[in-house]
Amino acid sequence: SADLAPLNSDTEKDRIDWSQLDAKFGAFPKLPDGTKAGAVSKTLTNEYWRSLGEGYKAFGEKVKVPVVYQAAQSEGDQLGQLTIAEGLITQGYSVLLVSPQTDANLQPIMEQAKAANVPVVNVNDAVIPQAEHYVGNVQRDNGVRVAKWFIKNRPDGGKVAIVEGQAGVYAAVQRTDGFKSTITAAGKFQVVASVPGNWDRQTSYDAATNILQQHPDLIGFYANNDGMALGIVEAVKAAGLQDKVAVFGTDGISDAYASIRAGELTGTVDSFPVLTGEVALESALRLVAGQKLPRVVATPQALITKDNADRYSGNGDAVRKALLEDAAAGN
Amino acid sequence: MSQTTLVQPRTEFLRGFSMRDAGTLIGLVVILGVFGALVPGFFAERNLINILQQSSINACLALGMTLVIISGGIDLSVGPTAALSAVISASMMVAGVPFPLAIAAGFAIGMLCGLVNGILVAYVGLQPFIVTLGTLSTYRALALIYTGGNPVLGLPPSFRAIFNGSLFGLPLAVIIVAVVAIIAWIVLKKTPFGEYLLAVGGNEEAAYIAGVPIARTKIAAYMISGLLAALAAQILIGRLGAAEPILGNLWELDAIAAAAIGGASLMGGKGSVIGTILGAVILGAMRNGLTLMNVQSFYQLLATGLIILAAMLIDRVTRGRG
Amino acid sequence: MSQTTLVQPRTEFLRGFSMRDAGTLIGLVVILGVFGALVPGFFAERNLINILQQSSINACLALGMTLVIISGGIDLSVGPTAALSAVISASMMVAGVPFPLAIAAGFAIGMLCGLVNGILVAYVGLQPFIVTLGTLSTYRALALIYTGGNPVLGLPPSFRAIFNGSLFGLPLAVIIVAVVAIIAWIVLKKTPFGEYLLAVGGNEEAAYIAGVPIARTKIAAYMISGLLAALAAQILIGRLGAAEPILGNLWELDAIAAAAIGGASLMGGKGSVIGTILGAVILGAMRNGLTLMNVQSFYQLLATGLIILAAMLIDRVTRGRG
Amino acid sequence: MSVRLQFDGISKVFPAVKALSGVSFSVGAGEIHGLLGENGAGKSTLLRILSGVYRPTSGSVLIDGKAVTLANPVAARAAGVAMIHQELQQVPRLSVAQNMFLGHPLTRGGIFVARREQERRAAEALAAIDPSINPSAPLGTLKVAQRQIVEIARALLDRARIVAMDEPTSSLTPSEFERLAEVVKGLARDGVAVVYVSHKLDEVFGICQRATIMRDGVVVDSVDLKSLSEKAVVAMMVGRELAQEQHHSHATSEVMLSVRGLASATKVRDVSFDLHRGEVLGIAGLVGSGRTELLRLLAGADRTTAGTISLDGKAMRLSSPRAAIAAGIGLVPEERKREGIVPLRSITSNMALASMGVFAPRGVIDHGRLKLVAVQKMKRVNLRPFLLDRPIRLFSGGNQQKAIIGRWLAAGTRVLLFDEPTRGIDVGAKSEIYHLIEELAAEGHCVIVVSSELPEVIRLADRVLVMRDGTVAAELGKADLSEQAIAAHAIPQTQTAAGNAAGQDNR
Ligand SMILES: Nc1ncnc2c1ncn2[C@@H]1O[C@H](COP(=O)(O)OP(=O)(O)OP(=O)(O)O)[C@@H](O)[C@H]1O
Ligand SMILES: Nc1ncnc2c1ncn2[C@@H]1O[C@H](COP(=O)(O)OP(=O)(O)OP(=O)(O)O)[C@@H](O)[C@H]1O
Ligand SMILES: [Mg+2]
Ligand SMILES: [Mg+2]
Repeated sequence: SADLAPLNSDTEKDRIDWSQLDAKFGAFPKLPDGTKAGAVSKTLTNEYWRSLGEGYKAFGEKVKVPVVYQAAQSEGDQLGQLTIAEGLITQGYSVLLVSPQTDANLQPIMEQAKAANVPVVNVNDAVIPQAEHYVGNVQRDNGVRVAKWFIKNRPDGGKVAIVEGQAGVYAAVQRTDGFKSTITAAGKFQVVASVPGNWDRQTSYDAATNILQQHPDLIGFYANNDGMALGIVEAVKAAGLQDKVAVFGTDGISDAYASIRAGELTGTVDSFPVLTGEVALESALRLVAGQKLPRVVATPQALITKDNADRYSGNGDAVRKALLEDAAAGN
Repeated sequence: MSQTTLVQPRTEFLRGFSMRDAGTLIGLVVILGVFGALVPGFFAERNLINILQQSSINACLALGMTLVIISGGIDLSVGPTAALSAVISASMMVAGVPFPLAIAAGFAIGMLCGLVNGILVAYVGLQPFIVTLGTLSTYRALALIYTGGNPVLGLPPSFRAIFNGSLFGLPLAVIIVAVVAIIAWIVLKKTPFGEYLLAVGGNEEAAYIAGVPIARTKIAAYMISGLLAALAAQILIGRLGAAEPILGNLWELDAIAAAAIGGASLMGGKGSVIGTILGAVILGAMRNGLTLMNVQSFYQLLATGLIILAAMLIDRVTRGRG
Repeated sequence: MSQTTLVQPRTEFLRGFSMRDAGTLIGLVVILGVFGALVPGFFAERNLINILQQSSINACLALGMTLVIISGGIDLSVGPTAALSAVISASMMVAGVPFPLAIAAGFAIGMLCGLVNGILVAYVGLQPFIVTLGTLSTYRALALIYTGGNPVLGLPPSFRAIFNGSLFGLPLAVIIVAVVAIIAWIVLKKTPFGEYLLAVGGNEEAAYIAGVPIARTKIAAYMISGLLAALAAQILIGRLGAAEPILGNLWELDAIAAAAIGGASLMGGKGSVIGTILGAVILGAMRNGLTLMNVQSFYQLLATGLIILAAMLIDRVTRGRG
Repeated sequence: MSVRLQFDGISKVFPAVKALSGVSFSVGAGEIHGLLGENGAGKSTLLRILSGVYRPTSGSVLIDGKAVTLANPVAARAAGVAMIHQELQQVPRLSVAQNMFLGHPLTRGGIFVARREQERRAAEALAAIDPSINPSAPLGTLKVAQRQIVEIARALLDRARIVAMDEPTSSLTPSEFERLAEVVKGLARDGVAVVYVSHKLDEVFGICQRATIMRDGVVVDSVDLKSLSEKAVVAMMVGRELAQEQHHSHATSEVMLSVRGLASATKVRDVSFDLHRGEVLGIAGLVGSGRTELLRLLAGADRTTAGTISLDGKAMRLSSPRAAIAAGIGLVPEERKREGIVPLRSITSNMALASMGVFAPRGVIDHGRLKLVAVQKMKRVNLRPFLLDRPIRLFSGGNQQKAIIGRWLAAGTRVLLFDEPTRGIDVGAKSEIYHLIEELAAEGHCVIVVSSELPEVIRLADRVLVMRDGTVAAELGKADLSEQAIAAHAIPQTQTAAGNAAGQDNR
């Protein structure tokens, strides 16, 4: 596998949509006895990662596979996460699901896991270049979907601004780029500001206040995650511009849904972390059972606004059904 | 004697504004000048108020930090203290507790966090840096465990109105912090406690021999720092409408930077309320200006570092050696 | 005469291992004991080697930090220094520069970063905390700008082999850091520079009158810290096979914690190489043990905070006042 | 005369050192009681117990016949004890008045510090000794002597029943001592018990009626000073007779150090002199006349603004102490604690600091050789206790001074600059240091001694420069040397009140 090209999860050709798993690889296979799965993610301080863990647990319970789910103590704790992952390998798990802090910090795991003959599945956001298996959504597409909303719903164009995540983080770079390139390509729109919000509500609030003060005619914000978007919503409200400025986030955490229903946040791009967790564990266990999956399993995402919020909330099965319909409709 | 009394207030005022503060002021003026030249609308009243508002939280923390630094300590745990206080008082409000009571509880939590820091420093005799590094993790973990990692939403509008209101065109948060600053200035300059702080940080052995209550003085400094962190937390959750357990990440660095730019010495015994406020405004103006200039994030980080160094250098040069 | 010379080495060795270090050692033993009792397989040879390997990077940084702290300073910029050095040396390797040359360039970058810190502290006379807070942002920004925020991938396997190899069953990284520790111990205990560090941190004025080259000593301490940050970076990118501009986030806190647990005083003039190594291993063992126990991350954070405090307390109690 | 203060079997054990064992003696109300002993005899330790800084290992303190528990300084003050500490215990950034009222400030309404009232009361207390000190000036801007006067005035404020004075005059001039003596006698007339520690025996004989003599932590005897000679007291202190001191000159005609037109930015102006091989040059002058600053210029510690310095006929630029040391010039500084010692390091390390390069010819310190040299040099200066690995901060001031002198012996320094070399140093050690200085001169070193104690200057110097206002006012050869002659040149002619010579230099 040394000849494997560095992975770009957004563009990799060897991919399958999650909705096709059953169709292409049949029903969920029988697993060897004593199969257990270990998972490590970025941090539990963000709801997204906790939901991912719920997905792991839900699917684990469904197929009776014990799952251990750990996370680093804070976002950016690169070596701490490596320590956790190494611990999981020594403890003899059948498969490892990792959501690395950065593209490189879990690199040593790949070799250790290979030596221990444990498959590793890279689950969402940061991408390990040598990863043989990746489950997640297309990061760039988050930004693209929001841009398309603007193009469709604000035909006159106008000024928009981006509040970015931590400088240099893959997801932040891709989401920003997707939004920026799509919306500029449409003409009419001007990205008047693209400033760091560091995944932080307070920083984003202050940045949005400053941007609004300079560009009172702004028509919209795109934030790289929901926490930042919710901070921006407050800044927009404080400036009394809630009817003029559309605010979008990313991730689809529950607070974002609540805010959308309350008519404050305009929308978010939900990447369905619970479902992603289920799909990731399913894919991982299929690997344990010896199936040869494509390198990338793409998970769903959808732009949520007040109009469709109900369709994508509700219990897991309902969402799954809705998304399968979407997949069938080619969304 | 009566003559002295008449003349006193003026000299007192001048004494309050020292040479060192003048250095910080020059730093601020230079930075404002540069941004004013580069950013159209930087000096708009609206924007200046923005700068003050955005500096207010850091200024509030930095005032407490200044007192702790003067006492010869440091408080790295202000962010998590604020977070713990915020989530507890927010969840009380959401549970229907009248908000004055919930705010009081938040303040109590802040002071309790400070008390723990203070006891470990003053009675157990551990190093302040490492004590508050330990409680930095501990308080953060408590906030996360208490909320399960989720933000507390749905704060009552009446509560939010307090911290979002304006008076005479100034945001209430700014006015609150200004009042805190005046109190801190009076405490430091006019009360025995202020003298004790300077003495404990300046020469602990001499202070002990003179009968200064060392432990109580240090503990009080940490408790004030905790209280002001809790106040900063209330201002923030009032503004954002949500209390997150991860609120206040890296606040300690901004607060220390403001205090240091304002002339506080991390060796203790030295620090100025006016300087600290100017330091916080320097940092706030910088963030504001960089955003308005739409500087790309890597270059913003670069500018942040360079401006901190520049502020210290300007001060150094205007003040000369010493 | 000959007798004195013969007796010297043994007493010297014992002198190297002080009472204070014994306190840290007891802290380590207690923590190992607790985890050993709670976690099956904690004492497995494989796991003990893991602990050493996982501690090695922090130990490397903490050694440099110890020297800086002894000199009365602090270096918050170690993480970004490591990142800058890593991305530049990695991109040289990827561009085909022979890796010894690229490593040397990385070391040079690390020392250059330290030199800048040192000059600002020693010649310009700014406070170490605030200088390195400024360069913390500056160096990080430079690393991000240099790479455009992207990781540098595709390091040559020959390079990676050095840092990933083993000798006598011990990972080479561990051996390298052990060698560095021995050198640091010798430098601190046996060379004029070590005495100068202790004197400058202990009483700068007296050291000046006694002819100690104050500025050069301080600058050297920061340069060594930068060099060791660069070495830590090489070890890490060797392990990871990639150099990221955001590498080394929060390294400074772990390094300071290790040095402080090991007995370094942030007031300067005091610190121990052996203590620092023990401090780094305490932190490493703690991370490892908590992971093996599958402690949820919020509770891991709680344990991290409490164990730092506990390590300091154990040391305090075993050592008594002073 | 009723017994006001009684020490009853006081012992104090520090880790590894027994500082006091079974010390008992008493002091009457209205008595000025001398406490004498060599460096390290335990005087300060005893007084620190009296003032609540240390707790005794055993034994008790009785005040007016009642045993008191002096758990901390506050308790001691409440029990009526005021103390002047040997090491100045002050906060440089606070004002003089704030320092004097530290720990028990006067307040308005119990909330605000009554600054002006404090300053008024401070000025009153200072007036008796040095009215020129401004109570609102930051203490850090004062000179050592003034700081010591502030320390004394602080103790007077307390209106205590017992005043303990631990070397209150170590930085003061004789005229300042005279005024202090009046104040102390006034206290005694009011019934205060005074314990007076000093190494200046003339002072002790001047104001004390009785004295207790200590050696190695035990009381040798309590004696009536009226009936004893100084020589006998000294013999009791050091346990042997000290030989009568005689001046010996070893000066040659060979010029070693030559200074022309030296000036600094602040004080020193147009200083010129020659220093000969084997010569001991004394520098006398009032406090603030620029002596310390001149030595700092010669030691490379401060920048010169004009003038030349040449050593052995070669012009030199003394850009730093390091350069001066390399040229063979070393300074024993005035403020030992601030400029002399590295407190946490051992005697050996402190000694070797200036000559580390010599002990590390190949980059690594040869600890064997270092130890041999340390043993040799510290034997020569007679360090007590002879514990070379012990942190220097645990030694008495006199022994710290010996280690600093040893530093220059080890560095092979040729020109030694002593600034108040025997400040706070006992008679025995003092005579040892005098002998040392003479031996150094005999070996061909040259020595400059700055001292405010005129007998010391006269005893040591082959020649004396009298400084006034930053410049050399007179040069006195051995023949012209007398206390009167020095004083006549030191005091500015235009000035009437000599006391104002120490005039406040408030920047
Ligand atoms: N804190 C301490 N720890 C250990 N030993 C101490 C401490 N303080 C004093 N000593 C020792 O106690 C002894 C008595 O010291 P002390 O300072 O009382 O002497 P002294 O008579 O005041 O001397 P001097 O005339 O030099 O002031 C000395 O041997 C000193 O080294
Ligand atoms: N208030 C002050 N502000 C600034 N510098 C001062 C002040 N007082 C003293 N100094 C500096 O310290 C030096 C004091 O020592 P100086 O050489 O004048 O006196 P001296 O004759 O050695 O007397 P002393 O016995 O006090 O040392 C002064 O030359 C001056 O440069
Ligand atoms: Mg004494
Ligand atoms: Mg002097």
